[in-house]
Amino acid sequence: MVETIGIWIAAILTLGIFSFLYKDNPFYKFCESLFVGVSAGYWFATTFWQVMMPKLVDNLAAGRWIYIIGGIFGILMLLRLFPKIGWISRWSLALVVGTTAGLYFTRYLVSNGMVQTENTIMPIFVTGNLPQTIGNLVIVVGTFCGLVYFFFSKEHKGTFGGFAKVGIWFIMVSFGASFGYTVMSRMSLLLGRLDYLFGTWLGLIK
Amino acid sequence: MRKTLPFAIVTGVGFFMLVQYFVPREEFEIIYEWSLDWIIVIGCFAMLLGLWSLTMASIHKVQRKTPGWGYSVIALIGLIFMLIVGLYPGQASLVKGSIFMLFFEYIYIPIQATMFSLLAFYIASAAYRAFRARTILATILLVSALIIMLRLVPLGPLSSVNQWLANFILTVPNMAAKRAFWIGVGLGATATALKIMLGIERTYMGRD
Amino acid sequence: MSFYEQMMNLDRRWVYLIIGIVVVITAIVPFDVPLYVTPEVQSVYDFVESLNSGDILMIGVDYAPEAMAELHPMMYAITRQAFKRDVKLLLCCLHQNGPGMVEQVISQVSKEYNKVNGMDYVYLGYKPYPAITILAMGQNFRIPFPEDYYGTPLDSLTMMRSITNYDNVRAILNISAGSSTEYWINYANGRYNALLAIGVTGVMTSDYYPFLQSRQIFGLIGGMKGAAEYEYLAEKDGYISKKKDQLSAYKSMPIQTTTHVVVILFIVIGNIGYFMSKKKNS
Amino acid sequence: MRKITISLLTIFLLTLFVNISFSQEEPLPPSEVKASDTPNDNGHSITVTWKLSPDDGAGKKNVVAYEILRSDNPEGEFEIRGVAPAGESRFDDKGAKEKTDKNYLPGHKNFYYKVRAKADKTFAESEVSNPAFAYGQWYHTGKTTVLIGVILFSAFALYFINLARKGKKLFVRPLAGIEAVDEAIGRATEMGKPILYIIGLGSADMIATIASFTILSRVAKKTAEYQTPILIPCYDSVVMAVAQETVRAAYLEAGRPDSYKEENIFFVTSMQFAYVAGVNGIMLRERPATNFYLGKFYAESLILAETGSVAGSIQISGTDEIAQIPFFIAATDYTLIGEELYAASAYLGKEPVLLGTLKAQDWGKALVIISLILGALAASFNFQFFLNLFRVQL
Repeated sequence: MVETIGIWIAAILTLGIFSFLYKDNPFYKFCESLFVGVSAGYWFATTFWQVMMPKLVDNLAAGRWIYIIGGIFGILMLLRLFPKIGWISRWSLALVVGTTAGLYFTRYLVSNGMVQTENTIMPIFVTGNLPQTIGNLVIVVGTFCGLVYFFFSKEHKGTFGGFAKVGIWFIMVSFGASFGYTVMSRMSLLLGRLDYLFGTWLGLIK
Repeated sequence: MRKTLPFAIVTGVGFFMLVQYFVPREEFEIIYEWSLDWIIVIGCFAMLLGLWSLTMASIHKVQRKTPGWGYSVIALIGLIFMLIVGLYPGQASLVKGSIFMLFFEYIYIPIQATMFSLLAFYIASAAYRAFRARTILATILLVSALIIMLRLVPLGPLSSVNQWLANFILTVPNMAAKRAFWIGVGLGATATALKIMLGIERTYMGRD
Repeated sequence: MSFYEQMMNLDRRWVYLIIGIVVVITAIVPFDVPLYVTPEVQSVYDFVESLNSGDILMIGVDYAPEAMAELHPMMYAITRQAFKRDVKLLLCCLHQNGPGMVEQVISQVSKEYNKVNGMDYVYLGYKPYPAITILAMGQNFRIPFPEDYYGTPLDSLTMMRSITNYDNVRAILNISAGSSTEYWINYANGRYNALLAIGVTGVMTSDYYPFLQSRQIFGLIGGMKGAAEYEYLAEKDGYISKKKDQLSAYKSMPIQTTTHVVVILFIVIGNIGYFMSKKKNS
Repeated sequence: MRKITISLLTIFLLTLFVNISFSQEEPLPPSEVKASDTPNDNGHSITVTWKLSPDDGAGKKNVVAYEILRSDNPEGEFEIRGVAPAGESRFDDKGAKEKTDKNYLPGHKNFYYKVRAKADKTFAESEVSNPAFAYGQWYHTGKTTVLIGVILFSAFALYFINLARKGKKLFVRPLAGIEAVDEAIGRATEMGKPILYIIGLGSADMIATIASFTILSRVAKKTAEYQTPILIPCYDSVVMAVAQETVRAAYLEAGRPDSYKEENIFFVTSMQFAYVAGVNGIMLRERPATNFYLGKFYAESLILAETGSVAGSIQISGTDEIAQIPFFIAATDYTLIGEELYAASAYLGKEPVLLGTLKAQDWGKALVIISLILGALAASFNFQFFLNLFRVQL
């Protein structure tokens, strides 16, 4: 019983969202508002139980008092609601931004800078394997030109500009490939929804 | 207090985090773990700010009777209802079959999945309107996308040619471009982190 | 306004409508699509074929219900193929919303083949922080997972007695919709030299092709098409069957094909309109 | 006589049988078991090494695995700490650092190890190892390459910042997306419509989000000058708080603190597609003249950009999420690609110090290019030493 009602509601809401494709309308607006409200409530309640409780309450209950620091900074954050002392909340923001800036300094340098450089270092000449040699050569040249494209302090003119141009060509090829592949994923999503409407709801297809 | 302290905090914890990367010692590791947890806790408290903002915005709309205020009432009802059935029963609310989870399953999930599936239509429309060979760059993007998409279309004897071409695109130029992109992003992110730690970039944190 | 200009400025709702109609029609009147099996899918399939009874295959399942449409078919086909060949499975999940779903799959498929938990397969469960977890498993599965998903200590599971770390599994398959794949490649393969193949969503596929070239992965199943190729191979060898409705990705290939044709036609028509109207104006 | 023969035969057969069943003798034990602190760690792990049992390897008496045993007393009881497969001669006995953990391994306390070579049913134990204790290190020797990278990069940055402060003009090449910002704000002012600024789905600690704040600050300053309202629907509450601070400061700087309206920077929800639904609504009902999408974006990028284009807005986008850039390119008017997003704040602010770091980034890239070329040559001629320079330990 609950399931049948649930499926009907779900199906009707699905149609409501699809109606947006035609144009904005009261039905869509209803679904949208309901969606925003329900999702915010869901997000708050689940984060409360799954993050707030284990990270703060359980730790404090277990006598790990150091976690009170997180709690204090959290409460400082809430002082934003009082305009007079709202500036105190910046301490909490500073803690968040500072910590992650320090973390990301090395994280990006290593995972994006050094590891990628290491991976790109490959032998150009592979004896007895012409396709591989050509492939590797193109990769090294392409990476080189791609990097040149991202130079900001040098005008893209002359030979340098030529490299930059080839670089952005490579980048565009890659974007095209991403786009081409994504079409498939997105069509799968639509199939899933139609399956729900015609299968689960109406029982027309199995 | 207002101006200096926040930047002292940013620089202080920033450098600590940088240094701890190189120091394997236990003390550093423990403080590192704590700070990550503190940040999560701060985020949890900040949720209240979000909730407050959403609620007040909706109430304002209702009070002022701005056009479409009725929809704000619906959002508010949805929000308050979910909070009650999600918080009042305790953690039991997260168990499958509870009212909270039923709402999640039959209201949230279907709308979510349908919003997501709109992309199938939008991707087609974007392809139609935007994929025009206006410039060399647009042409390259378009041709490369076409070659990849043609993989899904039976082309008879041409299939293997297209497969070869698609494979070449994916493994050679695609790889070179992504490497360059990622290295660029890595350096840009490192520079941004450094600017923040040095207090050069401080626009994100008020000035009064 | 000329015909071409009108064509150029076609209301996008026509585009939506055409896509919708094409999808519905193909769903009602399905047809068979010839499938070209790509070498990167074939090599994953052949690898599982080459395993002997008793060998251990690890599957890292890192996706949530949102990616089910694309990744579930791979997961089902591979587990069925493995169980039918008496290959043992070691599973773990590094996606927050995935663990329950993985449990559903494995308990269903194990029933089909009368496989016993702890003897023929072990499901380690979920851990956050994929990078750390993958690194730790390279040392010993017991560090991140002292117990399995059901709360049994690993040491009391028969299958786990001979298993310490990646050295004891023949290969790892990572079926994923998220960034954890990068860690599997960089750590499980990069640090611990584990043999690795991946199955990812269509969106991610082009990002991971480069790793084939650098031989960091030995196979790649990309999106619905890759899953369909795998199902096609598995069906040919009798691991799954059409009658039992076990070919969900393959079944959707006609729609994928027609929609792709339509999108390609849109691009072509759009460009014809663009060039014709430009010609006229100049 | 016959009886004796039978019994002798029985004994003979029995011994034969026993011999057969025990033909799998104990393997020889591993030798030279040494224990020492595991380097580069937090001080709760001891590394054990040994010389393989002579019976380890193909065709010999089948050592299948080694068990590593530990005790705090050489004569005391040893407990199994782990298993290493045959052929392996090293094991890290890694413990937890929390006292409450079952697997706790105290630092600065002596432990003794034994290694057991296991055959199918039997095993042989080695001698007891030397005592060893675990302690934490102050420097991770495997990360020297990273340290050099950090120092080099910071040095470049500081040098160019200094140069810029001294008044040296630094050139930056034009970026179309950036040049469109002014025009886009101007258009909104002319039309008397608001500007919609979307920071994306990233949390406040992501670099793309932070880059977006810095751009927001410049954009907000201009909107303050032009008196054009700016709407910022947020996905994350911390992001909302930071955005409020940023915009307030920008209005103050522009000398228009009274025009700042906090309610224009508001929270929608923290669930991806619900957020998109909400923002779609705003786009169609408020009809902003200009939409900015700058920050971290995922699958929603195209939904937002298409809806914005239906609403007829000028759209400027930028993200470092590579999979979404194609959609932004297709559906928005200008797109900042990857690193361009991070660079944008320097472009808009034109502050010398920020331009200095841009220059440092370029030098970083130059360094990468040089390494690439040298590395490719080194790899072609098999100079392993050079390749190892880039290897980073974790």
